[in-house]
Amino acid sequence: MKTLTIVLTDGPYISEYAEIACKLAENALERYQVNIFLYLDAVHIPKKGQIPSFFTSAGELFTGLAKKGAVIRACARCAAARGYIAEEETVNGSNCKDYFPGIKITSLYELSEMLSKSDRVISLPR
Amino acid sequence: MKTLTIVLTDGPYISEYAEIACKLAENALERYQVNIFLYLDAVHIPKKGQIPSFFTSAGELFTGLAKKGAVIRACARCAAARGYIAEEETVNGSNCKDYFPGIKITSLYELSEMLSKSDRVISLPR
Amino acid sequence: MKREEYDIFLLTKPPFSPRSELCLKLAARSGNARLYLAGDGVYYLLSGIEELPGYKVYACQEDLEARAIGDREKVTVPDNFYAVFIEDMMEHCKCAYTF
Amino acid sequence: MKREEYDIFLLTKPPFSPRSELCLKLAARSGNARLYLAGDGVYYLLSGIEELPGYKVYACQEDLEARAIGDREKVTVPDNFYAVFIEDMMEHCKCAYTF
Amino acid sequence: MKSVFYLLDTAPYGSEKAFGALNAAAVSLNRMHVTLGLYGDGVYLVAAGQDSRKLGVPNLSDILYSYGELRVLVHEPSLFERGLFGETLIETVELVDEEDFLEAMESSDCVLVF
Amino acid sequence: MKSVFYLLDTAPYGSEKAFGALNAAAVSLNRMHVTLGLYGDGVYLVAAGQDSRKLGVPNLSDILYSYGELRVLVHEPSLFERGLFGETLIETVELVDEEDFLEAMESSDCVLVF
Repeated sequence: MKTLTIVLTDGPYISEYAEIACKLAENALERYQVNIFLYLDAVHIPKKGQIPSFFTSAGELFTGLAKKGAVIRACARCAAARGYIAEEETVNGSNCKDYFPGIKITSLYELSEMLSKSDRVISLPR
Repeated sequence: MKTLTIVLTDGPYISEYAEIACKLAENALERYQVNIFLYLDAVHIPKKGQIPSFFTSAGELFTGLAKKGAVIRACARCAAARGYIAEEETVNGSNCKDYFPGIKITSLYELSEMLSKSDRVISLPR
Repeated sequence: MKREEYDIFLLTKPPFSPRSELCLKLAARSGNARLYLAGDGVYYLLSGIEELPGYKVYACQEDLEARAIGDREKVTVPDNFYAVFIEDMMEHCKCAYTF
Repeated sequence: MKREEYDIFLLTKPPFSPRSELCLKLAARSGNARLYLAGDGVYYLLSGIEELPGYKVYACQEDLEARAIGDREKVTVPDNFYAVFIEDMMEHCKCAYTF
Repeated sequence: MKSVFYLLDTAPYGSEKAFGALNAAAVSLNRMHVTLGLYGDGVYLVAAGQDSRKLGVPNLSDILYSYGELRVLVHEPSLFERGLFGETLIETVELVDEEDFLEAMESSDCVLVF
Repeated sequence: MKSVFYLLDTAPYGSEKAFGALNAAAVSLNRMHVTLGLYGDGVYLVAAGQDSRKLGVPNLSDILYSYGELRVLVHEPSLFERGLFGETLIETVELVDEEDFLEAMESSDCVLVF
């Protein structure tokens, strides 16, 4: 199976890249392996408790993608700086109690692993 | 006493505006009333638990400003969208359990009140 | 698997940004390019971008509607923009770039 | 309190951005402007910006050092950039703009 | 401050800034004299007939219409450059040349950039 | 993917993007052929003698030096435009014209934009 990796650097709502990534991933998941690496501000995307009055919850969208098989990882350095701390234990596919299920904090080395194993890569920076 | 209002729209680390705002506010607080309104992504600034390996914690900086008298408020709509929920009770000067002390979530109307009572206004968008 | 000899470009930035200009430079060099416009990239349609030999342009319907950009000639608006793009990227194109 | 007749501009964007160009347009119209360069705004010193009659330029020392921009003539680098800026903005200038 | 000029130079929908600027301008209306200045990519906001239902985000032209008392200035050169001149535009806005645009900024007590 | 091209077109220090691109490029070095391409405002990264201690942020030129094996291409026209040509530059970088810059992007298996 071919693999697509999507790299995001923006947080939710401020730009539409979380939503565009989601549409790309939804379509790709029907036939391909999809990886999403959350870098820089994108580590805010999986935060629990989002109640956007006028938008779709980015956290809900991404946990939905994880449920459908997308591998979603957040950069540990970026996450820790922004207050999302990786714990030893993984519960519901996540090692961060502030994150939605299925989304894990990992080292940046995981990005290079994802890239090296991918057939296509998409980056969506602001 | 004259009043300075600073409006921020970026989250911490991704841009240097949180730090620049802090330097401006530090200097202004010696003689003036300082208001800071956190709008859009800037509502991430007061999040507890930030552990930046290579930068100064923006949350610590801003709670320090609040301690010195700065009035710091975050937009309720932007905050809720990003998972920061205002509670009824105010503890340690904050009505959000995820926020550092001294920083409150309020309605956007507070921005217009701040502006109308200010002698000078600075906006620092990316 | 045989790949057709074209490159695809997903552009989500409006005109006048250095990044979109870089994207268009690469597309012009490709000789056989498919430009996929989504998000603010669809504003390029107001600047008169159009399909030419060796240069196909696709635009995303929901982004056109949100931004009030009416139907344009010489541009393809697929029913499911993202499905078409993914298929094209994963199966058919030579190189893929996103800006 | 008497205010001197000059305007101040805090610019934190690098050259070539539409926003910094708008800032410089306003400064040029002012006739008596003080341009405070901080953050990426200090990159303007590489573009040869300098003080002229009715146009003073201040730059932030720590931003110059980080970005490896050496001493420039015809530009003022105060010991405490932000203190000078705040005093100027709150007490002396006519209008204040930040870009 | 008795008057505020909100400067928007970012395209709508691609970022939250247009929505943010509109909301901020709207809440200031009862207290201050408010101008929303559209410059650069901000001018895309005035295209008439926006329909954002399929994107699932607020319709920004509806917001503009619902605050008819908001003064909206559009920087004409930016509009020209972007090929918007032949398009149908929202009627409640004022097209102004660069001189008038800059003058409106200068005559406001403060400028907030988005 | 055997090769990756990191494109940085944002100025250092003003945003975290330069730091992010450098770190991402560095961790890819052992697995892939990595090129960091500096374009537009990204070229400011190559000024020699950066000292970020007073800003309290990482020194980005030190990071560049400590990954000597990283191939860094600098888009010469961007450098010229920004008045950096007379300045002392970090020696480990390669100045290339637009043709070579675009060709390096085309010959990489993927391009990641920052």
